[in-house]
Amino acid sequence: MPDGSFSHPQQRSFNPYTENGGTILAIAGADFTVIAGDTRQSEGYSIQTRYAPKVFRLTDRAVLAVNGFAADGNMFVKKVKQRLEWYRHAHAKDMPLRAIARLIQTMLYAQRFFPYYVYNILGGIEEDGTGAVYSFDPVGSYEREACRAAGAAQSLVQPFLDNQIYFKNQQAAPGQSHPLHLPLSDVLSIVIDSFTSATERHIEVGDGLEMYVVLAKGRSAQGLEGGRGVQELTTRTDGDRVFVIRRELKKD
Amino acid sequence: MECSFAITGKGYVIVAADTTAAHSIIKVKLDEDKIKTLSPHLLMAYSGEPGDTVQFAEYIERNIRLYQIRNTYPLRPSSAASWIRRALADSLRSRKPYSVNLLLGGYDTSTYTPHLYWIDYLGTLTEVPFGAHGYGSYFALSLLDRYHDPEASLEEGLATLKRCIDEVSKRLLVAPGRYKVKVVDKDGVREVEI
Amino acid sequence: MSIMEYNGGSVIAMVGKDCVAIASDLRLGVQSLSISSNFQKIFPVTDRIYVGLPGLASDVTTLHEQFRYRVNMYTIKEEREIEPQTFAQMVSSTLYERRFGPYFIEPVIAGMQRTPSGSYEPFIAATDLIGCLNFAKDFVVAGTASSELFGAAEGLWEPDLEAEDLFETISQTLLNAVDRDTFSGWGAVVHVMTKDKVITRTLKGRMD
Amino acid sequence: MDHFPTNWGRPRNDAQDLYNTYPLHQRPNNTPKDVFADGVQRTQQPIVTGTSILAILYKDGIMMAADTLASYGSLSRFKTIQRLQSVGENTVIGASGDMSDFQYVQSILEELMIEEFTANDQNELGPAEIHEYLSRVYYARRSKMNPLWNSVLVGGKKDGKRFLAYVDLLGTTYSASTLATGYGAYIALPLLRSAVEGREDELTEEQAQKLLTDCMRVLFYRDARSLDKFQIAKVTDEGVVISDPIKLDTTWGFAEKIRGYGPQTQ
Amino acid sequence: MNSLVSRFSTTGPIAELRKAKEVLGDDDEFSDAVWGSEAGFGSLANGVPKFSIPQVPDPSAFLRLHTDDHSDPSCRIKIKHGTTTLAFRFQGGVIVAVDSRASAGSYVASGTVKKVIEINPYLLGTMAGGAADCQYWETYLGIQCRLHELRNRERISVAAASKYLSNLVYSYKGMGLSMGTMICGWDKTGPAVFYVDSDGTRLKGDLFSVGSGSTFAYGVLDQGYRWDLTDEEAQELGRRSIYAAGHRDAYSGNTINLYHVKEDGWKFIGNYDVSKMHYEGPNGVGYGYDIRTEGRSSANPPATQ
Amino acid sequence: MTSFYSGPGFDFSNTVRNNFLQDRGLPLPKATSTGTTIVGCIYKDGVVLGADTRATEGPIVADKNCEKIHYITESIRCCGAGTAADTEFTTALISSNMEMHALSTGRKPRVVTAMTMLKQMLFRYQGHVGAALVLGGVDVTGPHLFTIAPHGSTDKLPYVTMGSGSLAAMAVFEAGWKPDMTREEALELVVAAISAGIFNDLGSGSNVDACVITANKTEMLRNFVRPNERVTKERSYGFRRGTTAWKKEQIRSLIVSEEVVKHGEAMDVS
Repeated sequence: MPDGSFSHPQQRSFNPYTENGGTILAIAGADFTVIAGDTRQSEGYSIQTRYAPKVFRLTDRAVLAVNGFAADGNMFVKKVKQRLEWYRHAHAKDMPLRAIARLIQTMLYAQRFFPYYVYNILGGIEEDGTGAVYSFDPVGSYEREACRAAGAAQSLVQPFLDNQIYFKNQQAAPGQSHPLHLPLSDVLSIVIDSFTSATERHIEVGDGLEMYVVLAKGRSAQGLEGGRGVQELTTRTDGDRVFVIRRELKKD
Repeated sequence: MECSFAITGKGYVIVAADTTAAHSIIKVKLDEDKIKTLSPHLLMAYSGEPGDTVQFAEYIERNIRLYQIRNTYPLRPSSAASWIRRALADSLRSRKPYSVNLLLGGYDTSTYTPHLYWIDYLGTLTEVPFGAHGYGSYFALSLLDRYHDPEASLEEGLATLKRCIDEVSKRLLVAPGRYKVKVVDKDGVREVEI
Repeated sequence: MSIMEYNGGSVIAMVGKDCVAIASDLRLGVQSLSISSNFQKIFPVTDRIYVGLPGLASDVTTLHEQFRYRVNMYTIKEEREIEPQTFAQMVSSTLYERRFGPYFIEPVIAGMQRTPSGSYEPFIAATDLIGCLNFAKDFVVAGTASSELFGAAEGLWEPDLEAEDLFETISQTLLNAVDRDTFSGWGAVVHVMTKDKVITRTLKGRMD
Repeated sequence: MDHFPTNWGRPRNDAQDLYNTYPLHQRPNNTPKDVFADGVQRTQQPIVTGTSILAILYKDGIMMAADTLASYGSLSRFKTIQRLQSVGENTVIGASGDMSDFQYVQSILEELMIEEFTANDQNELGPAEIHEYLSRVYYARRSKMNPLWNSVLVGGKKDGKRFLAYVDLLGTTYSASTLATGYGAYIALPLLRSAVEGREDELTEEQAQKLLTDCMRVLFYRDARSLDKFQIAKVTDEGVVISDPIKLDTTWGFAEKIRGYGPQTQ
Repeated sequence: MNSLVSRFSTTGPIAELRKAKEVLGDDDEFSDAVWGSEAGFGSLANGVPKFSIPQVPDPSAFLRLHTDDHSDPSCRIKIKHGTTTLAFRFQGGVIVAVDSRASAGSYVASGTVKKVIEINPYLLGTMAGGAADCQYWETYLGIQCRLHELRNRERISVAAASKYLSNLVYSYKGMGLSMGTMICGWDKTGPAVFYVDSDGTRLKGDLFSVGSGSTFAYGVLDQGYRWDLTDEEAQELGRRSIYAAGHRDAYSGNTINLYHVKEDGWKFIGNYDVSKMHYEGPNGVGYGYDIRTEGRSSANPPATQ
Repeated sequence: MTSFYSGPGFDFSNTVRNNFLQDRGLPLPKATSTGTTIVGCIYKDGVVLGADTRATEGPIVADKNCEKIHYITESIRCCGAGTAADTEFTTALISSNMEMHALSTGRKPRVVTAMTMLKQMLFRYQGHVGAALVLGGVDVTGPHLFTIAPHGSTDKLPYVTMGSGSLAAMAVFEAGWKPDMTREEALELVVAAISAGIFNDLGSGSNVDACVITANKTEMLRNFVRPNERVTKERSYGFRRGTTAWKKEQIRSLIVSEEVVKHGEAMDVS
């Protein structure tokens, strides 16, 4: 039972963790980053809700995806947002992406002995205008990458991304080389296919898909604006821009 | 702790095993021979649970011998390996399984090829160019990846083996002191000093 | 570390257009220590059936021997070659016989099934370690990298691939999946079966 | 730290200490003994419990239902417990799980509302704020390893906006147009979802009430810790209304035809 | 006196705040530092940071229950593990070589981990064990080294830096930290390598290898090591040793990162793919056994007449 | 040495070894157990059975379209939940026993016979054969519906559910079942019950299988409703030929080619 009142009447010690399923991923492009997550929240074999966002806009250039134990995740996002707000008050600007990454590390590591059961992926635009993805383990080790999947279906999605984004194990055609960065439309297709594939094979993935797209300052938003299910979340007009695209996933 | 190594070379297999018989923290015997000669061209180094090792090795030795008496010629190395594996896998299903790790080195006189088989107590069998059992394998395998040569002469082969033994005695806390080394080639089995 | 992960190894089979492919890695390990980079897990049963046996290496050999015995007995008794469908049932009942003391193997079967009209159609199947059959129409996977294989195959597999395209798809699926699994890898082998030939290729996979 | 190659970096296995090198303070028999540990009694399992709470959105607001039973193990101990509680003018909460913990939560909520009232800033806490507060309370208690053993639904309507959300002993929160706790999440939720999802703005009050009544009946049929007496709370623009206990009409007619559990026919 | 009153009063803003903290469990003690740009490390400059500990009788057992995937493969929080790192001193300085794989259970969580932490231009730390432990504490060490420079107007010695780290992690002994690191650098005494781990061990030495694949690295390293190696030989030896571990150890691999510390600070030599090393090597000759011995056979047929 | 011949029944020869391995610190893998929704309901003229088609291994979907309604006899069918292999083999065994029974008695077999065989077999294995079954059929005494739990206890009700989605499905029955339904009503109710499992229980999914059994006809409605078809992918993932690097190739031709060589002159048959 979700409230624990019936399932373990004999349980002596209290387990402060649970697992709420779902999967998140992020892919960095040359001047954009896509951060996506499904919206199902589950526990055991029950769907708690079909819409619980796992991806959160932090600033106009930073988006954080959290996955694992939902209560820890939500609380962690609140605390990160609080710290970013304070930074804004002190410095009158948004914290740069790589500083947010370091902030998240220290916040996670402060709970080293009672960890947040949360896998974080931070995506956005660096100060030099390039797309970046930072991935974290629950106690705060992190690295910058080009793509990363985390959560329940990470082991299903990641090999597919390795193949399609990094061109791992693929020989380029003679005389050609693999592109370093894929265009946004290709990345969005790969993200959608990753999630539909994960939905097919992992029971905890499904219901809905939210894809946040962060565009570097000055990059045209062609193909995004006015698209189906697209909504812009940008707060300022002269900087990087954040969009969210929502799609349906299978509900079984 | 027990360590055994085996490496193939041009027309031979070298099998080496430590000579310690240990009980708990005591070395009971320092010159125990843990390599059985199963047939004129077949060697088997064994290690594992004390008691099981010798009992199993003798059981194998007798049966391989029996086969030779019945059929006038001995099993070829690959057949012997398969039969030994089967015996070990079946024993694992009995009430008192043998817990023995084996390195089986043989020279196939009809194809002029040396063969080395790595067999563990679960009945896993695989043919390898070189192999090791015991904690020594954690040090020796990478070393052999680097230095082993299938066409090495016996002297070179022994030098490579020496490297393994030196490395293990340098790095392994519970490294055995002495080894017995035997070689099987077209001329049969003989012991060599190292 | 469960027994299924003790030696490592993974197998996948895929259906194409009038062809079928089965592929596995080549690693034999003892937990994290890799022992052999040429440990075959896929065995020919007849000309047109291959069986992949990922799991505990000792049982790979034992079951291979047992299947060989049973298939030979079938051939002698029936005076004909066993068909993939029949062989799958044989695998299933062999495993279920040991319901309460199973072999630690999850077999994958790929073959070309003879149709009543005399032509051949692709056939794949997989069972769990106690013999529950799964007849899929697209692909089946087993082994330590099974979740990686499921994800990659679900993304990359497409219907009606020609033999050469099927080779690329199954190879890419396998290589990328085992690269994310610590207990599989160390090279790979692919068998692509069409009605008149079997192409076996050893892949240049990652060696770490 | 374990330095053996295959276990490298992991905590040392304290079951065996091969070389007698295990740190003194960590030897199996040297674990720190808190002599006062026995004196501290925390809620480690619920004692007097309430079963499911159901809640849905409908056209005019939200509606919530709960039966009036508090069980003591398998004993139907208190049959007239009210498990729905209004908080302020726009919010209702319903709790399953341990009733004493719920009563504690009621008291701190009351205190909170009084404090807010004394601030006299013409600003009353709405359902979203109360849910947020509760989620912090529950999460804080789980982080102290001393949970409040409840699952709580918070619903309300303020400034024309409907709100419905869940929080439990771990601090897990979520929101949906239909929510249920306890066995309701397994039995009633499928029925509620198929009736409500996508029709949140069409469902009338009568339909909503009938739907909840039907679900309470199914729950009474199948949940052994439930009662055929329940209350319905609704929150609309007019505020909170919690009904008097309603008695369910149930039929058990089909049972007359059943003989035994197998071959019996008479 | 005022503060004392306010501490125990039950009304007033401070009491309200205190009560709210108690109910809501907000135990973060924020100093003014969090307002600054130090991204949370700000508070660290003032001393060792505070960690929240679960309120259970045995916190380390609690931690193990939830994070040790070895004793319980289904544990939820899988912390990244597995590594091979090595560092050795020779006449030309210090060679530091590491792999780049991080595994969580049997899953390869990452193949691109930077396991050499660049503490400052003269100091390198390696990372083995809990990735977060090493990253965090060595970053923290970097702060302390810089402070040392500012206070004393000279670079910190490798010995002092490693001692600082050792003391830090020793104070957390038994809490579940997992870290095995080599602090490498060049100071007034010349090239230096110190091994520090979370048990509190600190060793000065010439040659260390740490991690799950360290035995394999030792196997190659010991055989090829001499004090008077040339720079190229030393780099090749480091690379070859990490390859050997990446090849044989399931928990190590992906790529090799190679650093060389000289008198004027460390230099990044390169990043080498283990699989590429296997097939092609750094200069066309593959390291791999089957590549190296291709076409060679141990069969010894009698010479045909 | 053990021979390859094995007698009937289960073979326990591996158990010693497996316990030994367990003692060595290698945990045994858990057998594949499936979350499932299976239901049955009696209506005016017979019985309707229903099942979802998802088979899972832990959180992974092993089979998206498996068949969970098993054949017992022409007018008796059995839905299985629990350990997949157990349901498969238990129903197959009872099916063959029922056939034998029918041949030896010369009569159409009854549903209670199958139920008794199943419960006796499952009881003998004390729950170790993990099959949870819904047995339904029509015989000379009319339509019957039973559930059989893994330990061998049975239940007889006009509408039953089993599996991880049983609560969701039961709720639909409790809310919607009425006596003497028509075929259409019953089928609709069963579909609704299975759908409740598919959409609310993560262990159940994909399609709805149904089976309508009447006294003289059995309709197996495989994939009766398919609410969960995969959408087409956004991209095609074909690879250029030559993408994968390989080391060596071996081609085994299965065409037996024989060359017919003519010898001498053709026989003179004139």
